[in-house]
Amino acid sequence: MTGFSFDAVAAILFIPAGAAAVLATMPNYRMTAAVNVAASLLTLLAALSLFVTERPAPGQYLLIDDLNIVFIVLNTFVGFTTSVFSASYIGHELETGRLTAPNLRFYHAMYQIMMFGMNLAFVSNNIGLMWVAVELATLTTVLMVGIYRTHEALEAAWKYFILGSVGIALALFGTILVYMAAQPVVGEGTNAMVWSVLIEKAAHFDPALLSVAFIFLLLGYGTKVGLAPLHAWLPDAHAEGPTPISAVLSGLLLNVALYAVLRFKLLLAANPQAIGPGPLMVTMGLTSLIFAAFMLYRRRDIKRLFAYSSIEHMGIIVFAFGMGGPLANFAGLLHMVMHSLTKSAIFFAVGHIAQVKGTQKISEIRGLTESHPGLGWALVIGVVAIAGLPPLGIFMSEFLVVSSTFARHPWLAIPLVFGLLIAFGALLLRLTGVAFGEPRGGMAPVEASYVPMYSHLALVFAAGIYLPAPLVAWFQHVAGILG
Amino acid sequence: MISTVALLLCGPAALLGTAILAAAASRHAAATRLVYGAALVISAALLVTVAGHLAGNPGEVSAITLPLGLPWTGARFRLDGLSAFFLVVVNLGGAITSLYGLGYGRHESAPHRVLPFYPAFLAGMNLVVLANDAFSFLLSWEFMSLASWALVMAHHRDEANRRAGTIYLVMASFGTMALLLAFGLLAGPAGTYAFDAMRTAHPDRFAAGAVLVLMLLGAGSKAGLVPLHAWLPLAHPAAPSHVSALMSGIMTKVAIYGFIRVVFDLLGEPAWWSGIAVLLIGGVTAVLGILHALMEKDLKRLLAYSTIENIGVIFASLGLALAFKANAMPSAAALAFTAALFHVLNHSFFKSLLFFGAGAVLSATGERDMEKLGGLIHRLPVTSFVFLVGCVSISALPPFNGFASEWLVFQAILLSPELPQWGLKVIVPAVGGMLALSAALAAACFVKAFGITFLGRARSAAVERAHEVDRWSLAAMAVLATFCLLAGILPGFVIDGLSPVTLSLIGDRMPVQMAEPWLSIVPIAESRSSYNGLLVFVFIAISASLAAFFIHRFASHALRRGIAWGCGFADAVPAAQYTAVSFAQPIRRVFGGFAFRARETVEMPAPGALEPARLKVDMHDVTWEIFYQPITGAIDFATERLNHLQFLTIRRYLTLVFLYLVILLLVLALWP
Amino acid sequence: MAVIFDLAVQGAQMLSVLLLAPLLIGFVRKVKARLVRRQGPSVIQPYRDLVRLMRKEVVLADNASWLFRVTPYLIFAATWVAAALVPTFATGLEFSWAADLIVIVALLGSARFFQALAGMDVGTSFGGIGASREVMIASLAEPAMLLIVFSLALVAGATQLSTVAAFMGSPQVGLRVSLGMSLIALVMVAVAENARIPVDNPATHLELTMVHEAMILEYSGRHLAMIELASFLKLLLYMSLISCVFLPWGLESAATGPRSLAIGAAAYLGKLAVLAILLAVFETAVAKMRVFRVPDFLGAALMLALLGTLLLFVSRSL
Amino acid sequence: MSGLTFDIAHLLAGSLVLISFMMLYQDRLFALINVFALHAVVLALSVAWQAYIQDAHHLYITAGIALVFKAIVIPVGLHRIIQRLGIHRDIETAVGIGPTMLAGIGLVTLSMVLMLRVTPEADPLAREDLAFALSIILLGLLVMVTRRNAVSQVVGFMSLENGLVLAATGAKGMPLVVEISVAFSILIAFIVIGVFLFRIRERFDSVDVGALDDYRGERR
Repeated sequence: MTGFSFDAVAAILFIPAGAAAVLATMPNYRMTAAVNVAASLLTLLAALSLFVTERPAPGQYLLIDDLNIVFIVLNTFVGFTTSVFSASYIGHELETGRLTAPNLRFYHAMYQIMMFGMNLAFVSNNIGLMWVAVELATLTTVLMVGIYRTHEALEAAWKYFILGSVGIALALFGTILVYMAAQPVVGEGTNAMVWSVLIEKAAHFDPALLSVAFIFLLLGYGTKVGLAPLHAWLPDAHAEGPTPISAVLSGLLLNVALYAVLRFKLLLAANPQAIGPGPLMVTMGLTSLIFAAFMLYRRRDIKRLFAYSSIEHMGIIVFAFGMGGPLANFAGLLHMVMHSLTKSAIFFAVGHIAQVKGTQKISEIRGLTESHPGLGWALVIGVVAIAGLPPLGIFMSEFLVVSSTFARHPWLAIPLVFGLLIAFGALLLRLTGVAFGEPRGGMAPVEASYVPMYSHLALVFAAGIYLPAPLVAWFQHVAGILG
Repeated sequence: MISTVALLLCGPAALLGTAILAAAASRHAAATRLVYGAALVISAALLVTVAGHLAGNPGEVSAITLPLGLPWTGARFRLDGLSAFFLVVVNLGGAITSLYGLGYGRHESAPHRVLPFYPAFLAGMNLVVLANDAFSFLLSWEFMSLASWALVMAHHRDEANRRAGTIYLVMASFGTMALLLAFGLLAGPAGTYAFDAMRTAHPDRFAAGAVLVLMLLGAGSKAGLVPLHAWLPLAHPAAPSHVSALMSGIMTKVAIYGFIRVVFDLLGEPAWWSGIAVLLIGGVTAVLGILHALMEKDLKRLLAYSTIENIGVIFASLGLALAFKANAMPSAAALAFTAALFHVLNHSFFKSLLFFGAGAVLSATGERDMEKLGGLIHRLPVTSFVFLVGCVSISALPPFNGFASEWLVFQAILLSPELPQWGLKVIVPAVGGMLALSAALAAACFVKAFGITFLGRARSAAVERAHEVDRWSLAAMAVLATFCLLAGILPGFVIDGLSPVTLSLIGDRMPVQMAEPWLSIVPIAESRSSYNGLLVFVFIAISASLAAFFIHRFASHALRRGIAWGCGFADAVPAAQYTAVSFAQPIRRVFGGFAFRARETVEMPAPGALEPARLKVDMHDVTWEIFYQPITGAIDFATERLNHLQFLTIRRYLTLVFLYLVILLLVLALWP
Repeated sequence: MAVIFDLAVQGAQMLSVLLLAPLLIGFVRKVKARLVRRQGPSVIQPYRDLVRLMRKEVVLADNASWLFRVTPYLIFAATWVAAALVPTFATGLEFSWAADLIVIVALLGSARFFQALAGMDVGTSFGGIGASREVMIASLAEPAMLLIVFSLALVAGATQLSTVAAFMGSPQVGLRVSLGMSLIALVMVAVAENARIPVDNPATHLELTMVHEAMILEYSGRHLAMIELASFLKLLLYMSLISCVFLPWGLESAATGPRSLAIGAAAYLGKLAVLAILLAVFETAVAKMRVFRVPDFLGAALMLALLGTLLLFVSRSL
Repeated sequence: MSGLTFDIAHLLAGSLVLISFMMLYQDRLFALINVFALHAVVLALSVAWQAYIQDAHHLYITAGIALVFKAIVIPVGLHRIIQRLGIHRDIETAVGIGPTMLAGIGLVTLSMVLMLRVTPEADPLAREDLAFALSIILLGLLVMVTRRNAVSQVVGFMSLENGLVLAATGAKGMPLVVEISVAFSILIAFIVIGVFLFRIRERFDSVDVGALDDYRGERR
C-alpha cells in the first residue's frame, strides 16, 4: 500500500517531467496541446489519489502532510484547467501569428517543466530541494513571459529575470543560514536540511541566526509572492506574457512562494527566542494591500489591473498568516485557495476578452455583458468574487480575517478595511466600465471553452456556501500548526 | 412536525430556484408573467405562513441550524416576533410588487437583466430577516445588495445609472464592512458568531458604544441616514419602478431590522447617550431629506429623498425608545418602539404605492421629469386618485395611516420630560420640533409632487398621448391605497399586533387597544390623549356629504365652463404655469440658505432692451461637498503620487529591495 | 338618556359653531369699519353673501378636474369637524376624545393641503403663487403650532383639549413664562393661518400680494361659499381655542347640567366679542408685510414656541 | 582546528570583502571587470582551502568552476561585449563614489553586528565566515544599485553570488553546494547572454538598463 502511495508522489513528479521530454520533440501543435492536457489530467488524478491512499512516511527529500496535500491538489487542478484553457487559447494566437509552431512546442514543454517544478517544491521535504524547485519554476516562467518576443514582453521578462535572480540569491542565503543554525543541533549533512527534522529540533536552534535567515527568506521568496515593494516584476510579467501563464503565475506560482514562506514561518514559530515573524508579515501584508489598492485606480491594461489585484490579495493572505491564531490562519489558507481559483478564472475570461476585442486596453473594452454575455457575466462574477462579495468563497475568508482581527487588534483592522474598500472601489469602477455601457471593440463571437472558468467559479461559489468537512479538518489542523 | 422556520426557508429557496430558471429562460416571451407570478405566489405563501404563526402563538420562537455557511457555526435561522413582523413587511411588499410587476414588467426593455435578479432580491431580504448568525446575516445582507445592484444596472446604457450603481455598491460594501466590524466586536476573539451566543455575552461599555456607532454606519448607510444617504437618491430611481418601490419601501426596512436586531436585541442594555446619538441623526435626516425632496423635479428622486425623511422619523423614535429603555421606562419605550414599527409598516405601504404611481406615469408618458408633466389627472384618473391617497398618507394627514404613526411618535415625545438626563431634556424637544417641521414640509412636498404632475395643464406632448395603465398595476396600487386607509382608521389592530415584538425586545407593551370603545387608540390614558381615526373619518364623510346634500337640495345647480382668469390675457401657454422649481422657490428662499448654500442671481436687461431677464439659481449638495469630495480628492491625490512607482527603472526597483533588506536587518540589529 | 343629552350637546356645539362663524366675521368687519369711521356693512352681511353665492351659477375653468369640484366640500368638512372638536361653551363633550389637539392641527393641515391642490388644478400662475406661498407659510406655522401644543400638553399633562381646558381652569396653573410665550406664538400663528393682516389681506384682490385669495381665485358660486364658510369657521376655531385654553373661565364639563352650560355659552360669546375687537384693532393698527417678511414673522413664532417647550422640559414649573 | 588554518580562511574571506570595496571604488568598466576576476580568483582559493580543511572533495569542483568560469570565461566575455558595444567609457555611477564607500562601510558594520549576536556555540569559523559573506552580499547589492550600466550590474550580481558561495562552502558539510554553484553559473550565463542578445538584436540602442525600461506598458 505504501508502495503504491509512494508511486502517487512519484507520478506527480514524473508525469510532468516525462511529458515535458515528449512535448519537446512533438511537431504538431494540436497534438502537443492535447498531450499537454492529458499529462495535466494524469497529474491531477495522481494528486487526487493522495486523498485515498495513505501517506508515505516523510523521507529525506519528499514529504506529504496536511499542509501541502491541499496545495498539490489545488496546483494540479488549476494546472489541468489552465492547460484546457490554453488549448483553446493558443489556437487563436497561432492564427493571429503571434506565436509559431516551434514556439508552441517550447511553450508546452516549458509548461510541463514548470508544473514539475511547482509540484516538486510542494512535496519536497528538504529546504535546499525546495529552493531549487522554486527557482526552476521561476526560470521557466521567465522564459514563457518572454515568449512573444515583443519589445514589451522581453522587457517584462528581463525585469522579472533580474529581480527574480536577486530574490533567488537572497533566498539561498537564507537557506544556508538555516542550515548553519541547524547544523550544530542536528549535525552535518542532509539531515540538517530536512524540514520534518528541523521542525522538531527548531526550539534549540540559534535564534539570532534563525532571525537573520527568516529576513532573507522573507525577502527572497517574498519577491516571488509579489509583496510590495518587491512586487515590481509582477504586473508587467502578468500583462505581457501569454494569458495562460498569467493565470498560472497568479494562481499557482505565488502560492508556491507563499508556501515556502509558510514553511519557514512554522520553523520560526517553533523557536520562541527568535524574532516573531508575525509583525513582519503583518506589516508587509498591509503595505502590499494598501499600495496595490491605490495602484488599481490608474490602470489602463486589464491584465495589469488584475495583476495588481493579485498583489492586493497576497497582501491579505500574508496579513492573515501574520496575525496567526486559528481563525486568521484558517482564513488565510481558505483565502489562498479561493484566490487561486478565482484569479485564474478571471484570467481565463480576460484572455478570451483580449482575443475577441483585440486589445488589452480597458478604455477600448465596453459593454461586454451586451456583446459577449458568456464572457461578460463570467468577468462580473469573477470580479464580484475577487472583491469579496458573497455568496462567493473569498467573502468567507475576508469575513473571518476582518472580524477576528478587529476583535483582537482593532487598530490593525482599520487599515485592513480601508485597503479593502479602496481596492473594491477601483475594481468596481473598472468592472462597470468594461462589462456595462454601449458595447465597444470587436463583436466577433468567441470560440472558447467556458468550462474552465465556469468550473472554477462554481467551485468558488460552492465554497462560499458550504465547505466539506475533511477540508475544514485539514485547514484547522494546519492552522493549529501555524500557531 | 416540520418547524415554522424550516417551512419559511423553503420560500427563499423557491425564489432562488425561480431566479435560476429566469436566468435560463429570461428571453422567453412568457418569462415575465411566469417569474412575477411565481414571486407573487411564493411571497403570498410566506405571508400566510407568518400570519398563521403570529395568529397561533406569536411569542413562540422556532430556530434551525443548517450544515452550511461557516463550518463550525453552521447557517442558523430563527423566527421570533421581530423577524415575523419584518417578514410580514417584506412579503406583503414583495407580493404586491410582484402583482404590479405582472403588468409593469411588460414594458421592460431588458427583461433578461431584471427577471433573474428580482426573485433573488426578494430571497435575499427574506434571508436577512431570518438569519440567526453573523455570517448568514452578512451573507444574505450583501447578497441583497448585490441583487439590487444588478437591478439598478438593468438599464446600464445610461451613464447616470452606471454611476448610481457604482456609488451604491461601494457604499453598500462600506456598510457591510462596518457591520462586519460590529459583529467582530460582538463575537470576540474566540469568534462565536451565533446570535444566541452574542445575546448572552454582554460587551463592555466601550465595545457597546463602538458597536452602536458601527451599526449606525452600517445599517444607516443602507437605510439612508444623512450623511450616508448619498447613494440612495441616485440608485433607487435608477432601477425599474417596481424595484425602486422594493428598495425604498422594503429594503430600507430590512436595514432598520438589522439595526433593531443588533442594538435592541444583541447589545443588551443600552447606555442613555446612545439615545441622543440616534435621536439627533434621525431628526437631522428627516429635515434634510424632505428639504432635498422639495428641491427635486425628478418625480422618482423626490420619492427617494422623502424615503430618507421617513427613515429619519423612524430612527428618531427608535432613539427615543433607546432613551426610555436605558432609563427603565418600559411603557414609554414600548410606545416609542411601537410608533417606529408602525411607521415602518406605513412607509412600506405608501412609499411602494407612490413609486408604483411614478412607474405608471413613467410607462404612460415616458417622463420622470415633473417639468414635462402636468394635467395627468384627466389622462390617468385611477392612477391619479390612488397617487393622491398616497400623497395624503405620506403627508401625515388624518385619517390616513401616516398620521396615526406620527401621532404616536409625538405622544412618545410628550412623555420624555420624565427622562432624567439633561442632555435628553434639551435634545428631545428640539428633535420634536424637527419632526414637526419635516411633517409640515412633507405636506408641502407632496402638494408639489401631485400638483405639478397630475394637476394643471399638460407641459409636454407626451402627456397628451398618455393612457391609463394596465389592470395589474392598478390592482396593486388600489390594494396599497386600501391598506393606507385601513391602517389609518383601524390603528388599534396594528398596535396590538405589534405587542409581541415590543414584549420580547422592550419587556413591556402598549395597553390593549382593541378593548377601547369605538376602536379608538389610547397610548396611556384617555384623559391624556386619544385618537379615533375611524370616527374622524366618519365625521368628515358625514359632514362632507351633509354639506353636499344641502347644497344640491337648496342651492343652484347651474354650472358653466369658461376659460380660466388669466389676468386679462386669454389662455396663457402651459409654460406660464408654476413649475416644480418655481413652486419650491419660497421654501428655497426660507431654508435654502443653510441647507443648500443656494444663491439666486437676477440679470435684468437695461430698460427698453428686449432680451429676457434671467434668474439663475445655484445650489450645492452640502453633504456631498463636505463628506464625499474630500475622500475622492484624497484618493485621486494618492493614486497620482503612487502611480509613479509603476514607471521606475529596474535599478530603482532593485534599490527598493535593497533598502527594504537593509531596513529589516537594521530592525533586527536593534531588536532587544 | 344621558347619552342622548350628550349627543344633543355635541350637536348643538356643531351647529352653533356653524352659525356663529359668519356672525363673528361680520362683527370683526363692523368693528374695523367703525375704527376707520366708516359705517360698514351690517353684521349679518356675511350670511347674505353666503346665500347669494349659493344662488349664483358656478363658472368652472375648462380644464378643472373632479378634484377641483370635490375640494370645497372636503375643506369645509375638515374645518367643521376640527371646529366642532374645540370646546366652546363646555368641555368633555361626547366625542371630544375622538381627537386631541394634534389631530385638530392635522385636520386643518389636510384642509390646507386640498386647498393648495385645488389652487394648482386649473393651471394658472395665480393658483401656483397662492399654493406655493401657502405651503411656505404652513411649513413654518404648523411646526410652531405643534410646539405650542407640546408646551400646553406638558403643562396639562395631556393633549386632550377638554383635559387641557379643565387644567387651565384649575387654580394650580399660576403664571408661567412658557405659557406666555406659547400664547404669543399662538396668536401669531392664528393671524397667519387665517390670512389676516399683516400676513395676508383678506380684502385684497391685487394678485401679487394675495396668498389665500390667489388660491381660490377660480372658485365661484356654491364652491366659493363652501370655502368662505370654511375660512369663517377657521377663524372661529382659533378664537375658541385661545379662549378655551387661555381664558377658560366659565367653562364647565357638559355633564354638570344646563345651568352651567348657559353660563358657559354666555361667557363664550363674551370672550369671542373681546377677541374679535382685539383682532380688529390689531388689524387696523398694523400694515401688511411683504410676503418674504412672513418667514421671519413665523420664524419668531416658531422660536418662541420652541423656547416655551424647552423651558418646560427643563423645569415643569416654568 | 589549528589556528593557522583558521587564520588563512579568515585572511581569504577578509580579502574578499576588501576586493568588494575595490569594486565599489572602480569607475571604469574594464577595471571593474578585472577586479571582479580577482574577486573570483580569491574566492576559488578560499573555497579550495575550505575543501582542504573540511576534506570535502566535491568542493574542489566548486572552486574549479569559480576559477574557470568566473575568473576567466565571464570576464573575457564581458570584455568582448564592451568592445562590441563600444562603451568602454566611464561607468555612469548613479551615486558618487564617496557616499557609496561610506554606505559600504555601514553595511559591513551592520553585518558584523548582526552576526556577532549569534551565540558562540555556532562554529566560530562559520560565524566569522558568515559575517564576511553577508557583507560581500550586501556590497554586491550596493554595486548593483549604484551603477547604471547593465554590465556593471551583472558584475555586482556575480560578486553577490560569490558571497553566497563563500557562505555555502563555509557551512560544514552542506549538501548541494556544487549543484547550487553550477546552477548559479548557468543563471549568470543567462544574464550575460541576455545582455548580449539584447545588443545583437538591435533591440535596445545601449545596454543602459534605463533603456530597457522606457516602455512600461502604460507610459502616458
